[in-house]
Amino acid sequence: MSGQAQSLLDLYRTMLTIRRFEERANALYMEGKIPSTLHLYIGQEAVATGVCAVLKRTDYVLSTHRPHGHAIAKGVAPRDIMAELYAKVTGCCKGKGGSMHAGDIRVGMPPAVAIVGGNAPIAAGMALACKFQKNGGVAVSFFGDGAANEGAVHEALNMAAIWSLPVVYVCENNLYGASTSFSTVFNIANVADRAPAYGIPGVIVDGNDVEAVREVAIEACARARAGAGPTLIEAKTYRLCGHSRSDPLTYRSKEEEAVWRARDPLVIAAQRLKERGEASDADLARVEAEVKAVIDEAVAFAETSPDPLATDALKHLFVGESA
Amino acid sequence: MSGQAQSLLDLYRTMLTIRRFEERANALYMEGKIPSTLHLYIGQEAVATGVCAVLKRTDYVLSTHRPHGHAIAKGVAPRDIMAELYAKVTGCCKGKGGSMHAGDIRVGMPPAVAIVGGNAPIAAGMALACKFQKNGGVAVSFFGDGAANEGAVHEALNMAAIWSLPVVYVCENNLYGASTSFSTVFNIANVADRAPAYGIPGVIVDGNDVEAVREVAIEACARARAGAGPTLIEAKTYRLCGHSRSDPLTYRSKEEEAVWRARDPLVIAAQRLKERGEASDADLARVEAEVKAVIDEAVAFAETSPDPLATDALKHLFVGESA
Amino acid sequence: MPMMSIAEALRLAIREEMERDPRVFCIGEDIGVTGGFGGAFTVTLGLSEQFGHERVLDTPISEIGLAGAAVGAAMAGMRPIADVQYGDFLFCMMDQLANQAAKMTYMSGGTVSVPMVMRAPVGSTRRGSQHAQSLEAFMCHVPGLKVVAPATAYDAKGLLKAAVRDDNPVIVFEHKLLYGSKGARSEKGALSPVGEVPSEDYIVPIGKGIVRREGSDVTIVGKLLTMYQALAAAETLAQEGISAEVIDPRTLVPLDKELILASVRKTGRLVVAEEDNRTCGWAAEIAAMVAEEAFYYLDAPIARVSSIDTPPPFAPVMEAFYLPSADKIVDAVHKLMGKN
Amino acid sequence: MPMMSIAEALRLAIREEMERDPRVFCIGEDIGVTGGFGGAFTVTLGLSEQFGHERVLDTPISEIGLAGAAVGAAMAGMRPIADVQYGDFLFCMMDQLANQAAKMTYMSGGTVSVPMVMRAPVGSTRRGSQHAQSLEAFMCHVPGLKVVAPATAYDAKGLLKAAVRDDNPVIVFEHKLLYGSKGARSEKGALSPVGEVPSEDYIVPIGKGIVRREGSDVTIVGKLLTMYQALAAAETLAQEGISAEVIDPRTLVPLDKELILASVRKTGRLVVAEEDNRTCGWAAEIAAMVAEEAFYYLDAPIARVSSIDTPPPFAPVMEAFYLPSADKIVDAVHKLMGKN
Ligand SMILES: Cc1ncc(C[n+]2csc(CCOP(=O)(O)OP(=O)(O)O)c2C)c(N)n1
Ligand SMILES: Cc1ncc(C[n+]2csc(CCOP(=O)(O)OP(=O)(O)O)c2C)c(N)n1
Ligand SMILES: [Mg+2]
Ligand SMILES: [Mg+2]
Repeated sequence: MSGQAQSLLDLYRTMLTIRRFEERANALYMEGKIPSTLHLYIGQEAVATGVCAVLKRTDYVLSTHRPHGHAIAKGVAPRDIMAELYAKVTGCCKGKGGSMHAGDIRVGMPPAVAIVGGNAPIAAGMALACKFQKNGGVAVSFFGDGAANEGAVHEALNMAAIWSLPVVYVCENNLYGASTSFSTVFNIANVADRAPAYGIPGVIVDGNDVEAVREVAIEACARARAGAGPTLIEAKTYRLCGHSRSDPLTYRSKEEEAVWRARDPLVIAAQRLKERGEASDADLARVEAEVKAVIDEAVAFAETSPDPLATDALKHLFVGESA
Repeated sequence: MSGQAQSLLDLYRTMLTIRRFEERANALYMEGKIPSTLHLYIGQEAVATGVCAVLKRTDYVLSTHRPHGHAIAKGVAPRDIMAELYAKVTGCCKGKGGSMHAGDIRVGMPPAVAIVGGNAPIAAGMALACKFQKNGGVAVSFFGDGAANEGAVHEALNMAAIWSLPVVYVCENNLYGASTSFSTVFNIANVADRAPAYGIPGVIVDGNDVEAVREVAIEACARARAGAGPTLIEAKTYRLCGHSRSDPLTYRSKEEEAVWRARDPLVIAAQRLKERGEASDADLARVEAEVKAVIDEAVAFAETSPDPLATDALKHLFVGESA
Repeated sequence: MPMMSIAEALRLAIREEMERDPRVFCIGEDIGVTGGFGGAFTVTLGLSEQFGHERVLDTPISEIGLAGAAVGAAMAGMRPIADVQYGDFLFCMMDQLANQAAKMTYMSGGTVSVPMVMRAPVGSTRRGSQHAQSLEAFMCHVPGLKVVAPATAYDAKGLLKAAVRDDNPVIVFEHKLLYGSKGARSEKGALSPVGEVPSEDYIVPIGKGIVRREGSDVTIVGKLLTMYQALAAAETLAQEGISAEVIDPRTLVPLDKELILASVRKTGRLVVAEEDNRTCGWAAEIAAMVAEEAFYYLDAPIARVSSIDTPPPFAPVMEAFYLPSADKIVDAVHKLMGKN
Repeated sequence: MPMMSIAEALRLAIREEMERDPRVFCIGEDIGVTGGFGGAFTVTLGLSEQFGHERVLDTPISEIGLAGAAVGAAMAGMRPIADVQYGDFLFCMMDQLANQAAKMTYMSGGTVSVPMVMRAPVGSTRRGSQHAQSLEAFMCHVPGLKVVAPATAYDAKGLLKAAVRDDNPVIVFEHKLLYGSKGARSEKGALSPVGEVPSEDYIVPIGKGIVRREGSDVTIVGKLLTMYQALAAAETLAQEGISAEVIDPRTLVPLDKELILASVRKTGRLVVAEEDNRTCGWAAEIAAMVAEEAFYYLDAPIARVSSIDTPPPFAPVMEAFYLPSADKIVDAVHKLMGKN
């Protein structure tokens, strides 16, 4: 899903893949097919998609408890993620990780870090490795508005800044950390307003506009690769779903939800595609069908995959051998 | 040592007490009388003195691995601190704490926190208690430039900001964290530049000018007591001594030291006293003699105090009893 | 007497303590938000409505900050009941607990007290490695902390109240599968041990264990969920004619050593069951203590039934292999009795 | 063969590994500053002059950040040797070690490796409660971490090299009183066990303990400083006609269980000495393991000689009471042998 030459229709396809994956996962969860909790990415698809569109396969993405969208955008196969949700041995973590730790290092995405804020210093470390190896690589840390108040994020932003690391910090400000609204835990208007505290650029972007996101990601990655250091991007977005499984969403208003639902990133992209004449309704329907096939196949794969053995629990504590 | 009506000569006396205490402690350490390491406050006296001059006895001060100056300024008896350095049972921590944990809760100073940055959230908590108790109290957290890069400080500043806690964060920027110079670990010019990241005022002050420090402390404490929230004060200063025992100081230049030695806070205050006609040479000599008597008495007290019993180690793990 | 789940009993205890003592307040993430969850497992649900958002204080996602705020508030005369959403996040605040809360009293020569409570849910519930750990051993290994682990609704109320009134920092471990939380926050596979909880004020003293079932052939020590597994195992064993005594220590620090020693002196055999990882776990301490203090009464090796030494795996089939169970306890007893 | 202190042996190991493998680098606070200390205990002194400041990377005072940077760099193909100034500060980075470093490989189904080293000085040296703790048990209790504890210069070089080459996260505990650091950073009361260190490349394999002294009446297990106390105790005991075998496990995880079990099977008695606090300490694990696996060979209770269950006190007289010692080990052996 990477490479900088993607059309808006390509981006739309990725976003739709995420959306349909999440919807299906939710339905399967309700059916009792998925043993874990789920944090869905519905509504935020433009962020992962816009950012990852700029990345190479060898670049790194560090994710959170809400990782399916980042994983799909970075190129983890939907079937491998779905199999992981199903706790199957064919899953991207062989059934060891589960939803909150989805990832596949073969496409540059290690297991997602479900400790809020915890991936920020790891991303700095991966970027440090890229700098050592002079391989032009970039690491991207996705984190939430809530995570920005973690000490780990502070320490990481400063280290990235002083060492001019090739890392991009992408804060997805969806206005809530679980049930806690942004304004109750910040005394400032924007997370990006913290960038000057580290002497790095802070950029605010409409997180529901995939092209706008890609635009700022292009610049941030270019900066990073040029050795000019990190950027803090704040993508203003909203989750159009509960925080985790069966969240009644009683802590936010229906009006607020309606405002954001009207700004659904898929709707925005679809409208723009049509306005610009880059896609017809038929084209969109075709994409829809293609995506459906991918998700169907993913579910079929997960359904038919074997469980791990019980004793597989003993495996993979350590890798390799010393010396 | 508290109360807002202190004259400059009073402030000078406190600073001199700290200076002479530290010099004597160092000499005693060299003689092998003090079993611990020592982090001396020489050169930074104006910060503790200027800030604590504004505090009431019941206000709280949270200190660091370099706590003697804060303790003296807050009103801990020099004899009790000296006895603690000597590991005597009469020490302010009964010999349990040592240099790095000096404090006396009877004057609002709990044991100093030797985990760099670790006192910041505790100060927020003490301020939270003052707010609950509506007692008009303030908590002051002293910390270093190095500490500002700890996650604990970030989390604390944000919590203090969003809850408008009556707390003052005083960063003593002495240009080094151990051997590490400020400019190598900050990508910004001032620690106070981080205040906007929390939506709170950041104030820079000449940390070697005790009256200037007191001025900003008055305003910050007034703000805090008025319920307007925390202030981040950055006091620019310098330690005119090693980081800890027997530091050869080979990581900083003699030129830099000379510049700061010329700005010795005691010299600045003494000159001003004389310029303004508030004290003659004879007055200063008298203060010097009075301070010497205090320190002599402190040493005599420490020397003649008994050691704790070995089995005292078993005491004070817990206090009180459950109801 | 009212019947209650553990979540309800904890909530009642908090409510009563907050009504009794204005110094008591709650602090944590998502604990008091209007329309919110009442903490990760509903324990504080409704309390902000009664006591207001100041006394049921929602924090940013800042574990160092929230722990430190609890430490500081306690030192300055308050009685915070702090809450970590999952026990796993105690690692984020270890410095504040192990270096600050636990040491302030000692370092001050007994002049400072830190009467705070930190509640932490533990246990593996199909959420993967970072939301499943049992951190009892880590906390028991920090001198200066008291540690309790209520397994029944009665004890949950009584121990939490005792913790709030204690002048020292107390960590309260709660098992996710025992809460009996209802609605959206209920847990698959939960036990829901509803029990009688007196409406009047009472405490369960910190430091007192309890014999949950008497027996004469083997002592099984279990806490939280493994206490129920021990009871189930005892039931199975009884059918084979093996009489197992089940001990629930309830408090881990300070430990009711004498209760365990007395039982082992009687039975001559000991199995310690816990959900924590085996190496350097809390069960090791019980085994070592008995190997030191009741050695001559032992007729057989001391067995530990714990989680295996890996992170908690996600897949249910591996998770079950990872975790202790009643069957594994029965097997361990069989081995000690020379059966197999 | 050159004679070296442990600080020198560690420095040599780092130098050789950095020369051998361009992926190896050092990261920590005050480790490479020109004119600085070379870390809190001189181990990295001079290395930035040879390798430059990029490969001997000074960090801000940010323990979460530095640990996380090591984790991330290791995951992306580097071999960081990270450094915490005092072991006590591991609490500040516990999440990165216990939740991230230790679990990445497992959570990824074995596809990600985290070949990082974290060096941590432990031991009480008259600096008070927050600069004195021994955190071995905390780290040994985290599945996914390997833990080593070299007590001699030979082992320091060999184990550190093995740790750097291991594909997994390895915590290296070093005792402040054993470094033999010179000059301004030397320590009062230090032992300075200078020893022969081959100039050629060698490793001491992770997971292999060693018998430091053979004996037949009692097994004493000691690590780091307590290994020397065990040797001194054995010497005293020998004069009384008691033959003590002293075992230095060298690696704590994975443990050389068989070495300890074989010794206990021979002697029938076990004393475990360590500087960590007693409750839930590492000694408890050794005791529990033996009580489970060599019970029928035991002639006496298993004794633990540890620090008492308080924070480390500052005053030397209390610190000595707090700490284990050769005398306390002798006393413990006397008790097991029925003397007093
Ligand atoms: C250190 C830590 N604290 C708390 C949690 C529990 N938790 C999981 S998600 C979440 C909210 C995160 O909010 P945000 O960072 O804004 O991300 P979002 O869920 O909105 O994507 C919380 C509190 C956690 N996983 N880790
Ligand atoms: C968490 C933690 N990390 C490292 C240290 C070791 N250490 C003690 S003092 C110090 C330097 C502190 O610098 P700064 O905050 O600027 O205070 P200063 O010493 O200049 O007063 C360091 C690194 C510590 N005590 N705590
Ligand atoms: Mg959010
Ligand atoms: Mg400094």
